[in-house]
Amino acid sequence: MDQTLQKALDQLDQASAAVRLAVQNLANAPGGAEAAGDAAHALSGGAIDPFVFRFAIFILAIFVGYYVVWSVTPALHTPLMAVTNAISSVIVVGALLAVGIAASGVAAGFGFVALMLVSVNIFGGFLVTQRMLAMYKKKDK
Amino acid sequence: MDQTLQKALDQLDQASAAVRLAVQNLANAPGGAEAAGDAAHALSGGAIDPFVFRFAIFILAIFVGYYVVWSVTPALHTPLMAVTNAISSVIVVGALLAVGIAASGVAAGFGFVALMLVSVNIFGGFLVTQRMLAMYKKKDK
Amino acid sequence: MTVNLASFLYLVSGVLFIMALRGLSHPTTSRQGNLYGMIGMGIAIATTLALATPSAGRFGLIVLGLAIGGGVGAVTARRIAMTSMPQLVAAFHSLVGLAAVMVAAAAIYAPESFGIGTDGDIHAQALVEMSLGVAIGAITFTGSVIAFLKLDGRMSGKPIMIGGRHVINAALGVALIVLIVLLVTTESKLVFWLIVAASLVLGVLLIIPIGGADMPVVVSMLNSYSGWAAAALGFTLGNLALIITGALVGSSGAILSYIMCKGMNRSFISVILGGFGGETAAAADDGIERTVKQGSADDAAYLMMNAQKVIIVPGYGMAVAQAQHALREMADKLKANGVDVKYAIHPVAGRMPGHMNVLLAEANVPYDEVFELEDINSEFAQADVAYVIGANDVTNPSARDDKSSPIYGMPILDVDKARTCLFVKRSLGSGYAGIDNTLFYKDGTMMLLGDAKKMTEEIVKAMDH
Amino acid sequence: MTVNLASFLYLVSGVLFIMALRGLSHPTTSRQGNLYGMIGMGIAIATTLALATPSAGRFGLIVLGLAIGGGVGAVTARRIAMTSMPQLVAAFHSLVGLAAVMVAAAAIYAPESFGIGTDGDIHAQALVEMSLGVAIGAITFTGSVIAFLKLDGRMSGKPIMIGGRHVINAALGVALIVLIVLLVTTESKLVFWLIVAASLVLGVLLIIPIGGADMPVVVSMLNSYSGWAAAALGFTLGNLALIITGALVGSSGAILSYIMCKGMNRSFISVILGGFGGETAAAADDGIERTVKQGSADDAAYLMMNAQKVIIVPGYGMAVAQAQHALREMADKLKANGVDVKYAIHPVAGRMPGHMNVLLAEANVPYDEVFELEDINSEFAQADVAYVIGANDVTNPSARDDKSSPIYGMPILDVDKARTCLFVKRSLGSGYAGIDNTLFYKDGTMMLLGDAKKMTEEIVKAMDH
Ligand SMILES: NC(=O)c1ccc[n+]([C@@H]2O[C@H](COP(=O)([O-])OP(=O)(O)OC[C@H]3O[C@@H](n4cnc5c(N)ncnc54)[C@H](OP(=O)(O)O)[C@@H]3O)[C@@H](O)[C@H]2O)c1
Ligand SMILES: NC(=O)c1ccc[n+]([C@@H]2O[C@H](COP(=O)([O-])OP(=O)(O)OC[C@H]3O[C@@H](n4cnc5c(N)ncnc54)[C@H](OP(=O)(O)O)[C@@H]3O)[C@@H](O)[C@H]2O)c1
Repeated sequence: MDQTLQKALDQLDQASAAVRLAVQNLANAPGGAEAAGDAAHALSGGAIDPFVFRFAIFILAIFVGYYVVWSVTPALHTPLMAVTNAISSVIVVGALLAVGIAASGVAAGFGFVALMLVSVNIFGGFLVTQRMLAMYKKKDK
Repeated sequence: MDQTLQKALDQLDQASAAVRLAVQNLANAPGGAEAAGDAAHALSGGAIDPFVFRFAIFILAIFVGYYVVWSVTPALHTPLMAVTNAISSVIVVGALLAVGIAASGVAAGFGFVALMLVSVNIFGGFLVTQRMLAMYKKKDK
Repeated sequence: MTVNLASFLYLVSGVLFIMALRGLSHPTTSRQGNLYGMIGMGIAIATTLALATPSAGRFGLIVLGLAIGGGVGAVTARRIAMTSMPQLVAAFHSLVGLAAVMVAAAAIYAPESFGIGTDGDIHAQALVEMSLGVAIGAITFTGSVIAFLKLDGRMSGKPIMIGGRHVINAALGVALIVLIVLLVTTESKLVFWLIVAASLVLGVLLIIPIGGADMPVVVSMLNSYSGWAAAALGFTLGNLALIITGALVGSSGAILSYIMCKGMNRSFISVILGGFGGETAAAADDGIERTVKQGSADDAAYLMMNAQKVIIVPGYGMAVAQAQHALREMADKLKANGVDVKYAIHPVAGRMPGHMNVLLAEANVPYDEVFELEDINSEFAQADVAYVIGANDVTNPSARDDKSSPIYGMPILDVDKARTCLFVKRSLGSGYAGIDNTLFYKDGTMMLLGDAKKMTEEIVKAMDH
Repeated sequence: MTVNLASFLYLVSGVLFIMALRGLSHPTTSRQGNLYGMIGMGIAIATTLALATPSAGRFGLIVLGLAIGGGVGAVTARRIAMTSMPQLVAAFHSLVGLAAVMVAAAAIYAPESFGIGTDGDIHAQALVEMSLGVAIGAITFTGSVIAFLKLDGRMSGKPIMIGGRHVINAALGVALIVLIVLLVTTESKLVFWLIVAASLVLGVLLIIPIGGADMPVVVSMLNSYSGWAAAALGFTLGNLALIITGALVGSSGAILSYIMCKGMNRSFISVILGGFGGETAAAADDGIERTVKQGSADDAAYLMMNAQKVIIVPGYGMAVAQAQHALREMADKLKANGVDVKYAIHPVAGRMPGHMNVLLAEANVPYDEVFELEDINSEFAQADVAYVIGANDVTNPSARDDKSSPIYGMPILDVDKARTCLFVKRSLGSGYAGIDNTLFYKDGTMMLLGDAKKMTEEIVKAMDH
């Protein structure tokens, strides 16, 4: 009986290990498991790699960028350069993350440098654009 | 001992049920579990609901649509109506799915009707556009 | 095929659809654009088949469906007269609307196959998206059917005004919202069909009070709706091609509606509220004696053959009379005689945007002789003859000069600036807007009363003498 | 904050950035556009903080970093002269490039915090995206530093041609690819820094052979690069705001580069290959006797005060001399005297796109008196005087008439069509392209040799007599 019990407990261990593995697989690689499986469920997108979505967003944003920039009036091309520079400092989200929660001190340090650099851009870029744009006036008299 | 074994087996049952539940939760509601958890991992997007991505794609596509349609020359507004009609029949993917793999016969029937209707559009729309566009000619003599 | 590859291919087909519309920015690239559209559709279909891997029987069914529908579509596309484009587009929209309803029904009857849950346990989000899609689809369906009937003349163009229709519509709208909430909580198929029914009725009620002549705006608006319906179902099916295309089509229809309303100087709301353009008013009888100078085909031929510059202004009457081929012949004669001939197109000439352009193109008029309002309006002052054929409202000077006119503010073609203005129409009656045209009574105007095609043919004959 | 809400907010900030650029389509909406940009940035920052919930200490560090950087940025923005915009933009780009490198370094040193795997087990895809981001970022950094030094005159504008540089660049490119593959397989931090080092060197080598005058194209190209770097890191971090913004900035830079190259009628490749515009050629000495009519400030004042229409054509020399305020005063005097005054701006006048517009705006010239080439070029024929101030290449008729000229095909302002053409510059030397301007020797031309600001001030004084 003891042996039976022992065997049962062993199996329990094995089983739970297997289940844990399965859970991990499921959590880490959603999509991998179903790939060969239910195409219909797949169609609903539950299993699609987020990269595909990001790529779609990237491609569409390029189209938007193309059109929106062509519609900028040539008289404002200099402010355009300044403002695109300012908005490209949205890389600040990476810097904030590094400073805010990076486990490693080195990483936080890099983040801090990035944060300082990019803050120059954020404030400098938008303010200098504002200064420029404030100068464009219509004939009023 | 028998009781102990029984108890162990019962627990095994319970445990596996719990694990199964956990697996299901994980599979069905990715994101829910982590919400309060590791924000950093979340930032990497592994846990983001695909709806958010789709919504982003939708919004960007509206911007693209806005610009791309405004850039259509007024002389081609009638073909534009025909071609947008033709491409809106991409709803055919839903019809194909219904006919192709719907478990229920009723659903497959609905799908078949949809497929027929939308095929009229696909062929009719693109061909009539082609017919129209073939007529637009430059001065050659 | 993995789902990731499939999603990527759906994105490719979405991008190809964007390229298709992009191609329409110029006639030379437009044919290639249409080709992109076809390729995109082919990729979407092939991808779905590769993903779903249907059984042989089901595959046969698919081929059958595609063949029947495709055959009907191809034959229709080949046979349809260019002048019937407005009603064809309306008819096609109705198909997309009905197909959207059917796809949603299939999804609710076999939710597992669409990956939106199991029978009796469908995801709430999918249900909301689906019911939006199905409601918009059903409205598109019946709305387009009514628009088709009115445009095709199978139903009177008169606005049909039901008493208290605003109240009924509002009530139906509220009912729809309640039903959608019910559907999400109960998942009852009955509720689903009630949503369909309410939307079908709403579609009819929304469109019947609108006059036949306003149908183009309605068609374009319904085009926009069919896009939003497709996008909603795209969310349910998680399909990128549907989401992107839905947004494209939605924007496109909305922009065209806007362009038409602006070209007519009316608000979209006033169009939708309906009751305009049903009856054709007779020439206003304000007691003032007015004389009209009438001319013959010979007069017209003489005037134009001796002119240096003639600008042709086509309108709805040219479409009705199918006069574009005769017109082209006349222009050829004039050009052979050294006369400078151009065509001027008003943004809302005819009954749909670009209507005149497509007819002129059909008659082989090169598109670089055809000009838009802003590009040619200043040239009328240098023209000897403006040959107005079946156009009326788009030349009416009261839009420019008379603040009390209902079309005041609408941009017009300045044909009155030309030395002589020849007006080809059947009577002194008004056009779509039902407003008398003071130009008929002006000194420089000569009326050529008669059918546009017959009159033009007679002029061509007279030119040979 | 849930990750879904956060992603949604990042999307909102991306859309706000789109609206920011959209606002620039017209001066009246541009200020609002800039505001949208600021709000978008604020949302991105607030969202990240709400998501990351840093400890108090770390939060203090963040505030410190923002304050230091923000302070420097704000002061710079307030102090900088409008004429230094090109170098300011270059300097700012270098910061974004370096920041991208730093963020990537942080990610590789603390991968768990960024959710891209664990130390020693980083997802391969993330590594590829990251190394692309870091390489482009590093190239942007050193490239922009060189561009800044050349534009600011701290380094000679002369192209520095290193023998075999094409071979070296190609070798570095290959090395980069090998290193990226190595990084993915080994995840060694040393390899990461080697990628950084190679890219930094490549950035320098790519830009030093390009002449100072070509720097604007380079700055715009680097702007584009910084966008692609941001987008690449956006993929790693899974951040929608970064992906959308990166694509916007990438397109923007590429389009501006294209516009500049087209305005100069040169190919982008020829700009990048470098070696142009380093030396300023002296007036060509082809043996033909050429006479120049020189005038004084009094002559110019007399001519313009008696003119009906004067068109002012500013160029790079106006920026150098800071003559815009004096110019505006002169125009005021003329207008007070009933003269019709307009400004004509060539697309590549000055040293960056829109350069002249921003300087004229600084001097309070209303933007509706400032016209682009296509809109005003036909008016020179009706103008009595074209007042060309510090412009040269953009008026050179050989671009129009002389097929052998290196700038043949570049669109020019037809100042030679005006009755009299006044040329304000310091010598008969050439402009940026180093080509002699035959206009100086034409009959209708009067040279006003001297500094643009001084000469204009003297003319203003002379007008008072
Ligand atoms: N294009 C669009 O997208 C669109 C959309 C919505 C509304 N609309 C409206 O449609 C109108 C278009 O203006 P329009 O100038 O083209 O047309 P219109 O003002 O409607 O005038 C058409 C004229 O053609 C004449 N006509 C009809 N059949 C004819 C035939 N067989 N032979 C000769 N003449 C014939 C009619 O006069 P007789 O009866 O005397 O012959 C009528 O006055 C505008 O009011 C516009 O707002 C256009
Ligand atoms: N805008 C852009 O985006 C861009 C980008 C890249 C390249 N470029 C190039 O830059 C050139 C721009 O043409 P441009 O006509 O504006 O300029 P330009 O051809 O370079 O001529 C500027 C002239 O200003 C004169 N000048 C310099 N300092 C002066 C002062 N203090 N007072 C009076 N005159 C002064 C110079 O003549 P003196 O030495 O005799 O005084 C010079 O000939 C084009 O060749 C274009 O291709 C422009």
